[in-house]
Amino acid sequence: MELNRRNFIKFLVGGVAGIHVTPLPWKLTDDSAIWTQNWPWVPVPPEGAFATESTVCTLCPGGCGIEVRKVDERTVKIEGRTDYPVNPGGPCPVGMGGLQLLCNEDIRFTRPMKRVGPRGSGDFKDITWDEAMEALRGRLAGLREQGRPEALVAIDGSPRGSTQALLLERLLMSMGSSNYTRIPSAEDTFWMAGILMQGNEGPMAFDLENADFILSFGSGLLEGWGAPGRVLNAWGMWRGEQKGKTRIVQVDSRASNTASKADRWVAVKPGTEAALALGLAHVLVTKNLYDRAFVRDHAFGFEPWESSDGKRRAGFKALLLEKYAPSKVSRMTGVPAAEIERLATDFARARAPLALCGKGKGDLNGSLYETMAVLALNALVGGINRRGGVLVHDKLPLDPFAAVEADAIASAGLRKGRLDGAGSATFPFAQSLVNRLPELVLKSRSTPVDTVLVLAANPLYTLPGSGAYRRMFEKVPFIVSFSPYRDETAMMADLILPDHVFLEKLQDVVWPSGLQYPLVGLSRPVIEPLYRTRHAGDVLIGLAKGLGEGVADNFPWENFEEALKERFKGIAEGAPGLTSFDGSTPPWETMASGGDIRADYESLDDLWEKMQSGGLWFRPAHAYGVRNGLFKTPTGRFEFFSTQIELALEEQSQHGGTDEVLARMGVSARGDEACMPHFEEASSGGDPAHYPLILVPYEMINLASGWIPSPPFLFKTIFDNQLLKQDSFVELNPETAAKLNLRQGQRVMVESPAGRIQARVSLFEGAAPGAAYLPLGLGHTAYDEFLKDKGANPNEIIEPARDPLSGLPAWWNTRVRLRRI
Amino acid sequence: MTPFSFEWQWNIDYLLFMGLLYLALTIVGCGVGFALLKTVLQLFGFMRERHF
Amino acid sequence: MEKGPDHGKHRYGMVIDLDKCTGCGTCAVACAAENNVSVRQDESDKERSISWMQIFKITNGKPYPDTEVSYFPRPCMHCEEDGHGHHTSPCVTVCVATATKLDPNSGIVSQIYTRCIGCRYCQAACPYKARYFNWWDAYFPKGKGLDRYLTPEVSPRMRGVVEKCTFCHHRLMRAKTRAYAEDRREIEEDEYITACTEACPAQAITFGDLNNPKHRVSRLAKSPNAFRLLERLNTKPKVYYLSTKDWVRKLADNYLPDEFKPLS
Amino acid sequence: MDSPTHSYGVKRCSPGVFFLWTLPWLGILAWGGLSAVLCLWKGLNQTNMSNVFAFALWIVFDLAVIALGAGAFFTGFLTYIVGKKELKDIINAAVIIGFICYSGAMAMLGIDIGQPLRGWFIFWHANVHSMLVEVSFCITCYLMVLTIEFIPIILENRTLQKVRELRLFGHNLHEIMAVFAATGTFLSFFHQGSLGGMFGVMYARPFAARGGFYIWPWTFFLFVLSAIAAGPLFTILCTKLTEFITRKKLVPDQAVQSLAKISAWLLSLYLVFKFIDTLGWANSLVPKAGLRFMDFYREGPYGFWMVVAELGICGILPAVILMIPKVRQQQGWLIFAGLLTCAGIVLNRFVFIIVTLAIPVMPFDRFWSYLPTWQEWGVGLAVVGYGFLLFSAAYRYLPVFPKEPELNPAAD
Repeated sequence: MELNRRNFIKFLVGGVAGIHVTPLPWKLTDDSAIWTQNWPWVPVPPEGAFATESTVCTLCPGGCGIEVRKVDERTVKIEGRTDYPVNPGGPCPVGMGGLQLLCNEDIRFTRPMKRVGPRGSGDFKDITWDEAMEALRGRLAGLREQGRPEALVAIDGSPRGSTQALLLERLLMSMGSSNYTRIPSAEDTFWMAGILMQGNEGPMAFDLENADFILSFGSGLLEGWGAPGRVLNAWGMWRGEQKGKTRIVQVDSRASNTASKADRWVAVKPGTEAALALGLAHVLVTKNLYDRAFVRDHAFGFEPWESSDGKRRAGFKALLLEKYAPSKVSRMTGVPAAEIERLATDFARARAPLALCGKGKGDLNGSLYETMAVLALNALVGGINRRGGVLVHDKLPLDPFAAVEADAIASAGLRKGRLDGAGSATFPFAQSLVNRLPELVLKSRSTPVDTVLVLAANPLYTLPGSGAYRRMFEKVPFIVSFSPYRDETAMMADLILPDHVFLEKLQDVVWPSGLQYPLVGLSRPVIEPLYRTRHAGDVLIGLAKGLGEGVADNFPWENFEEALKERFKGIAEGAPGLTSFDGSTPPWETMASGGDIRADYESLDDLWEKMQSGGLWFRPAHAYGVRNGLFKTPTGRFEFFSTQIELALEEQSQHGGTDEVLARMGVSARGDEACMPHFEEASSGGDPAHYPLILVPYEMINLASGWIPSPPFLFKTIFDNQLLKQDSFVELNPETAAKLNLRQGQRVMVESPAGRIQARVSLFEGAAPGAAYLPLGLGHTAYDEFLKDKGANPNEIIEPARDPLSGLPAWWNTRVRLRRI
Repeated sequence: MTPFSFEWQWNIDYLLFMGLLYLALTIVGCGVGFALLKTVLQLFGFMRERHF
Repeated sequence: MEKGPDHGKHRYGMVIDLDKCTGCGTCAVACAAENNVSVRQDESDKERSISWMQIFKITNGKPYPDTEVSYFPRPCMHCEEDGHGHHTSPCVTVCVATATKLDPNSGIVSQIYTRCIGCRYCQAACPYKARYFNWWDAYFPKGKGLDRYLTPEVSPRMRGVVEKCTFCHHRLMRAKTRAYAEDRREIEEDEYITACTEACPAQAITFGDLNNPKHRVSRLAKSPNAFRLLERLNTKPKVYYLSTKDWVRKLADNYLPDEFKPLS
Repeated sequence: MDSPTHSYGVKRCSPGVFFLWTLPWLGILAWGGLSAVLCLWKGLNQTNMSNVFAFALWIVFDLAVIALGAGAFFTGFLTYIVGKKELKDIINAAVIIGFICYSGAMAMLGIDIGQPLRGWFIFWHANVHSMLVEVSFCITCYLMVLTIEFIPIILENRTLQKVRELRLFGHNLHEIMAVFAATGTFLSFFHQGSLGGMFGVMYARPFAARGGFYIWPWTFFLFVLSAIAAGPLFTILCTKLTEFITRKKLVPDQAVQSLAKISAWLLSLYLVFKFIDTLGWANSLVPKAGLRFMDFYREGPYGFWMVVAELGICGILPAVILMIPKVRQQQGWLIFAGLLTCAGIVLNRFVFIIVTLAIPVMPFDRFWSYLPTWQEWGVGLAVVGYGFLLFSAAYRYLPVFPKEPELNPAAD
């Protein structure tokens, strides 16, 4: 057939028609649809055998029990545990999303590394563990050879009293350095207040579930305070079975979740909570509503007394009467006097009133005097060691290791004392002051710090005035990070010795924060380490052994697990407790049984074995009402007037007047007042004329705190008036915004004397007029696409001020101004 | 969808809807078929062509 | 069609106590983790991000210091037939490819991702915004390791299809399989609960069979404090809310002036 | 080979000029092609559509062109079934415009769905209760009918006429056109209606929801009415535009006036029903949902002005103009009224799609705004470009306007 145009068209038309009567087009249509259902780039999770394993979450100091669902060797889901007494149900959102902190190679270090690029560039080179250990060992050995072991500094964020923390401190001591510093938290403030007023070193234990009137001074019960799994569950109970039986009053400057969901919200000016607490105390006194028996029999410094030097001392009652009348407190706090009176009456008339402190999540240290004021309020209603009150505990008999035997080099180093001045005349009650490190390093020409070990901490991000830490780290010759995460601080490190993350790591969880009975959880690994990481505890022990005689002798254990087990000796021998919980009756219901608990284990080995399966040891018993011999203060009583502060001041008065000492401590009160809970006006470097607003950083339960990054899942729960693309929002009262001529969504520069960050304006009726609220937990400059450059970190502009007396950072007294951009 | 599909339900909705659809398709099909057939018949001379 | 809403054997439903709800977001995270919902780099693009259990924040609008906030956690409402044979769930009625169906035996509105053609008519029809379109392929980049935590019980979605809360249907399957293995034909109340129910630390969510008078949900749903979202539109949601606060209750539906009846 | 330019005794421009004329349209098509490829390759994230605006610009375009393309079926109905012979002079144009609108809409829909390769699931796994299934079935079938109606016109091309088989087939198809017109009318009626039904059945969206008759909400009938009112006017506008561009008279006034008159009546009828519907809706469905009529008109830019624009300026005004014979006989007024009517119909579709979605139903939800991306405009405008190209080609190569030689006697 001739191939001309006509035939060609015929052929074409015939072909097209022909193909359609074959199955081909139908088959292709079908196949292409099937292809879309099996796109190779859509992951297909492998099947496998399902199993669940229980452990304890260590993402915050709350330590909730969690159950991990596994498919073969993959962890696929985290659930709450019902056989763990802390949280009879679900954990918080951070714990729930925890798997994203395990399976993300972009935010984790998968192997040891050493820095090759400039500091902060994140330019690292893979090395072997042997090389890494040798690099650090060599550095430390060098310091000892040079006779300056004190130039080794540790910054530790591991929970207070955890074995890992003890090992790190021990390494420093054995080396010859006292410069072990910790990231401060509310636990530190509680510890100090406990020492000063009760003389006990045990943690602050709030018998929340047994209280019937909870007066929270800014404690973010719904923002992640304490063990979130415990508190949120209690909340459900208060609003459920116990509806109407427990009243919750929230003192807060902002309509936070807790404030909104509480039975009553008492709106105070930011930073005046202590004044309100004292105002309430005043009403209790004037209306004769306080527990006279407790004050008479178990307290010191309330009524006037005559001291040994024959001076007449006015005491706490006089202070209350003089300075904290409702009318005066009303002016300080903005709370109407009538409301103060009514609140005090309600509080005192309750069967089991409980005043709470520890702002926000309790991850940030609070004001010491404020904590003391709240504790004093509890004492006035007789709430100390009463059911539903603040329980007084001694330290757990978790064996501290044998005392460090310092060799000659170490002894010489230890004699040089602490760089940060903690425990010194100016900071007599502080154990460590990491916030003083930058000034110490930056002010001297040759830095006194040679090597910094950073464990479970990200000071560059979590501490106020983070710019100073960056400058400090730029100056320190050698930085070692144990962080499993590529965080801001690790980016500055010279050597990375990556730790396991929580589901891969054996850890002890000592006394979840705020819990009313002693409990130690055992967080067991539920999965083999995914990457070439190593347990920081093992690394510390290995390092000590590598440093040879003198240091190694203090580390007799083969590995971390051995050291951990040794600590339970005291518990096995001296503290009867239980190692399993069946979930039927919550411990706080049965605690009243006093000390009548029979241990369900016989020996250390037995205890250890049982803890492997149950994952906990706890002692659900408390001797309520016992006050005799309870307080270990110099007077043996609960001290409204802290004789230890007085003593510290007296000791120093030889070196200068008491006033001078107080000024150095940052205390504005003078004389006896400084020894008692009182209200200190926030002092800021910012001039109110130039910086009209007070900056209030706030915490959110759906953002991780501290050094832990937020699992990306959480961003699904962040509203777009909290974070929009790269901008976080500064919350302003609409009235305040109107005065500043700012509208919703407008971009502003938030400027403080310490720096500036960019944010957008969010108008919120629930924000206190005159205050600017910024969320903590955003604004990372490290990590991956999920976290990096998302919002602003208020720490960058918080002035590195000091809390009076405690010397720890002050978080809530920075002044700012907003500039439209 | 045909009455043989697994989603098919023997109720009035399906009968009406699909019935009308298939009816429309049949009419259109028959129309085209008719025109085609007629053309073929005309081409082979079985039918007379109409001239315009 | 003639079946009323009570005709199926089971009608799984949910009761969310807003007085207990603290807005913490654990339910939303648990849901995303349970159901392999992917997280995108920018989750602040709320118009396109996926959260089967979405939390809405509400405020009473009063000036300081009388301001109050509260939250509406919003899963899929698993709407039902109206009982008069007029219509079934808003989305099921409109789905072109029968990719979403109301299961008469469980009352669950299912979603078949491999069937969905992505026309998004269901999204337009749903007043609760409970349906989410995959504007992108699920985000699990190779080499990042994020796909390590995916559960095989729920298949990750490809782009171009709609997804939504399924009341953790796979958990129902799981419970049934277990029951059958133990030679039981019925499952107990606590054997099948959704991931959000299990996760809620305040125990604000209750889940169960509304048809079973022994289940807590059927009792709670009859509480004088119970109400549903946009109930007046006759969508017959199987998700109930409880609240004693009138300002919260009032925001659950539209009311003409003076129409809203306060509790007290 | 003869140049088609000289076919049928009519004059056409030179190939060069024609080529230049097609350039802008080809440009738009290239833009649209690129957009389409991006959307198919990378997914619908290329658009600004969202979970709030599940339907957006493309669906507005779709519904608009389908409504405007209704001229084809309705003119066909009038010509072949009712027997209005004078409309034979415009029916070809109407069919081609209809074909353009429907094929364009189908192509756009193919890009609009998230899984185009599964598009056929609509037919295979049909949910017969879905209005969109009714739409899809009817549009697809009707596009087939339109193609069949278009074929004889194509076959009348002078070159193709030389092929006996094709010529015969064309004639034979043409002879039974009434059958196709009838089927087309049936299909069209249902899909125009079910397009409206799509919105009326969304009973949980009080702004769009309507009561109705049997399974069909009132929007079903309103969409049919509005489409057959506006469609013929759009056909008239297109022919007027062609006349303007070619500077020739192509359609006898009688045909145009006949269509315009029918449109006027239909538009008026539509408006009456639309007002009844709006009043009824505002006084039953809206208060039943706990809302007031004006509640819908305080979100973002969508105020009461839309009602005034849609029903007043683009409704009553053109209806009045068209109803007065003396006025509609003046070309300027006719075009003006046609434009207004078409704009009104597009606005109506816009309101049902975009405003419905933009207004939050949950009291605690908020208003969202939407602006299309260049990819969305690209695909949308490609239909316009394609329309101009196809119609120009048809005009050039096919006897679209049978009366053209008569109205424009050759100069020579």
